[in-house]
Amino acid sequence: MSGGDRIATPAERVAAVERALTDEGRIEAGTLDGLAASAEQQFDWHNGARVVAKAWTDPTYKARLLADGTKACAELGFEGPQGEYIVVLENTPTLHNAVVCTQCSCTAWPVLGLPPDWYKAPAYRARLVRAPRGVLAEMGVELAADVRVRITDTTAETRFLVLPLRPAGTEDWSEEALAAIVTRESMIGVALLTV
Amino acid sequence: MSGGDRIATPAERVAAVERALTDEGRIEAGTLDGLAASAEQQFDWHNGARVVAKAWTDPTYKARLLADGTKACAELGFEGPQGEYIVVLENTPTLHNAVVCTQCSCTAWPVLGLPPDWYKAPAYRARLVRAPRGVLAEMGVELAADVRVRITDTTAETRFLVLPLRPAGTEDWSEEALAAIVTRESMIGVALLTV
Amino acid sequence: MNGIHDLGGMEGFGAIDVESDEPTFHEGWQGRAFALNMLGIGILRAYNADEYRHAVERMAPAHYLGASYYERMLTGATTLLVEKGVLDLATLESIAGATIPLARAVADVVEDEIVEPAAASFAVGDRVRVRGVQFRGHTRVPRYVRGKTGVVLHVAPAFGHPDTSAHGFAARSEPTYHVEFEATELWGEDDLAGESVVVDLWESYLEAPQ
Amino acid sequence: MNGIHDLGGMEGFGAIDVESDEPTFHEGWQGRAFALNMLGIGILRAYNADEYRHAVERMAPAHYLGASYYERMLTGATTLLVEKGVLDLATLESIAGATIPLARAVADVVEDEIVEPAAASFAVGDRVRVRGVQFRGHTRVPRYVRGKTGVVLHVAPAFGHPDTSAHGFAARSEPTYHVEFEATELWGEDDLAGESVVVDLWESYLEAPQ
Repeated sequence: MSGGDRIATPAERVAAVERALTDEGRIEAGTLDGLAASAEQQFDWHNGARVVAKAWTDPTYKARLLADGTKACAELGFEGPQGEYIVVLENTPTLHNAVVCTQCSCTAWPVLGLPPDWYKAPAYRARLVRAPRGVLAEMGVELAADVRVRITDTTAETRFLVLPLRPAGTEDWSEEALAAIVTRESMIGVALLTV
Repeated sequence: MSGGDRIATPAERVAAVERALTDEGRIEAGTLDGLAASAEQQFDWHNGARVVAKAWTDPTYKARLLADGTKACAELGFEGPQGEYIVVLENTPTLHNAVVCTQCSCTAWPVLGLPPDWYKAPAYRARLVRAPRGVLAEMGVELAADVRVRITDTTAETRFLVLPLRPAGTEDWSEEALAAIVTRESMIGVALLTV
Repeated sequence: MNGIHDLGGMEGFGAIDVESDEPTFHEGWQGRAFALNMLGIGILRAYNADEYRHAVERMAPAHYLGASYYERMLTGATTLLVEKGVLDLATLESIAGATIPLARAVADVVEDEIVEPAAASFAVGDRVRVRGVQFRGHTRVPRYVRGKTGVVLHVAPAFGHPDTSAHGFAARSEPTYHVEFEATELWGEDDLAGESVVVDLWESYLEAPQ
Repeated sequence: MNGIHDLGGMEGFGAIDVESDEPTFHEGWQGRAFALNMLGIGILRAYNADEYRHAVERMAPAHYLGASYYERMLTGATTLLVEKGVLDLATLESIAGATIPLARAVADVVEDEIVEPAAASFAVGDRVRVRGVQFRGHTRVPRYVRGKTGVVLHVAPAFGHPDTSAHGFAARSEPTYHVEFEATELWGEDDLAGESVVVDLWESYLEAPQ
């Protein structure tokens, strides 16, 4: 190799690729930063929180969401890459869902945002399917023994959103107030919501 | 940790352990080098070459070797750790054996010596069981299609020695001359012998 | 391939560390690495998403485990831009003044090794078994469900078959099935009763149980 | 445990590089690392060989793959000398003036998780199936033969059962069986006909096929 013994840092590697693509006229200066900024704006887990809050407060929307997640998310403007086919997994008092991607780190970007580091780390990808209830308990999700635990591994093109249980004590809350208490972790299924 | 951010090199780690054991009176200076030197002398693959050459030239020894490898190796003085139960795998014109340890790197030390680096590396441990004939061909062992290939994975306490095919053209060779052409690789099954 | 990426069920990785209020990107280069891959797939159209996933899987295993997600993404994207002739490795290393590690070459798989399209279709409630065949190239059958039997929960629309798409073989599409496996079936431990794992599998990965 | 050490059948590791006329030790510290482990097992009797293997398996996976054999041996031995109270990690790091990486802690396995001693014995020529149960601690059942069926080639004498021995549970011994599996059974590929893999398995790892 012409680069000598030292391994370039990831930052140096991106810079070299960007420079070479710019030199060859494939991109313009700022192209990559521009794409990164729009991705950061477009793929936001607060979108998912709005979907959840609407489903909690509007039974007909909830029915549409469970019947066709893709279309119901698009109703609110949440669509695009990694959101071409969204299935919503409803948590109930007797069934708890959580989502993982053991093979890479597939996630429903339009509603969950780009996935957080813990979701992409080997520990989560390896362990959740091996000991579903145990790993969830370790992460703070303590479930009664009669609650069934179902882990969904994102191995094909469907992307999943967990519809968490609406916490008790929020019966008269507005949709906006509800959206503010929904966390990304609850929509992946590794946290329970309380108020 | 009290050691700061830098990771000690393996050499530094051994030195620290040796120093601590010496300080506490568990060992004397030179104990580890002494053990290493005697291991290097005791565990020598040339011992296996002597076993093979004797089996090629002495049919009754060969029969004893195949019936009880441990005892037949001990007859020549080759015994000790990782040689408590040795089974000899005879290569024939229709069966080729090769040995691996996928889980760690178990080897019949008294007759094969401490294992070489390639035997202990992930590539060999991972690949041989997945594509026996293909990996052997890649390593230079080209076998006719009608030769059965049998890989033995050293997963328990039995240790294996491959008895290679005696090369054509050595019919009148002495046991000593034969021992000199036996290679460690041939006794693991990843090389064929020719003269 | 039985690659290092196929982590489901592996043990020894330690605790799961959740960072609260995590930013999308922790460092500027991570956003640019993400953008580079979007560019390579969506704008330059130099490679597809299945080729991308396979390029990441082809990283040397120790490199894969030691790298962050965005370093893996960067390595996959850079590898493919070089393999497809868009960029030249020597030029990149000359710019960086250092070595740029790429993923390993694609295995010499041939189209015949891809299992034929499925003869059978399945419906919600059907019991199905994951076929035992193991493709040496890109595939989306996790090791931990091979040979295991489960029940179809949902039938998704046809999507491009990744084993063919990642290797440039004749394109084909198949429905995928969300198949629920009891954890006791997967791991043989009775105390996992009441726990299950759903895996999303292309039709030709499945067969009717005997 | 389904650990990183269980490499059989994994792909993506590249070429096998055979060095000709390789020395026993390439560097002085390697011989001393080997000697340290001999000392720990055979002279200090601080731990046994099964505990040693498990300590190596408990290394962080990225460390395991990045380390040479003798660094793995050194890490296993040092971890056990510290865990058994023979040495103190802070003292070692103070001597070294740097961090000394150890393996991860043993999983909190309990004796009940060990499968009961086998009810059945087998003879040469018998067909046997590897049980599907997966122990989270040390075990010597490779992942790639779980649930697979083979034929007994040889019955070896009783040896200590590693799953119990590595965790300090009540000692027991069982014969081990050299079981031959057709490669087609293991990997589902027809073109592997005429190739087989023999795995040496303790009796309680096996059952009679249904």
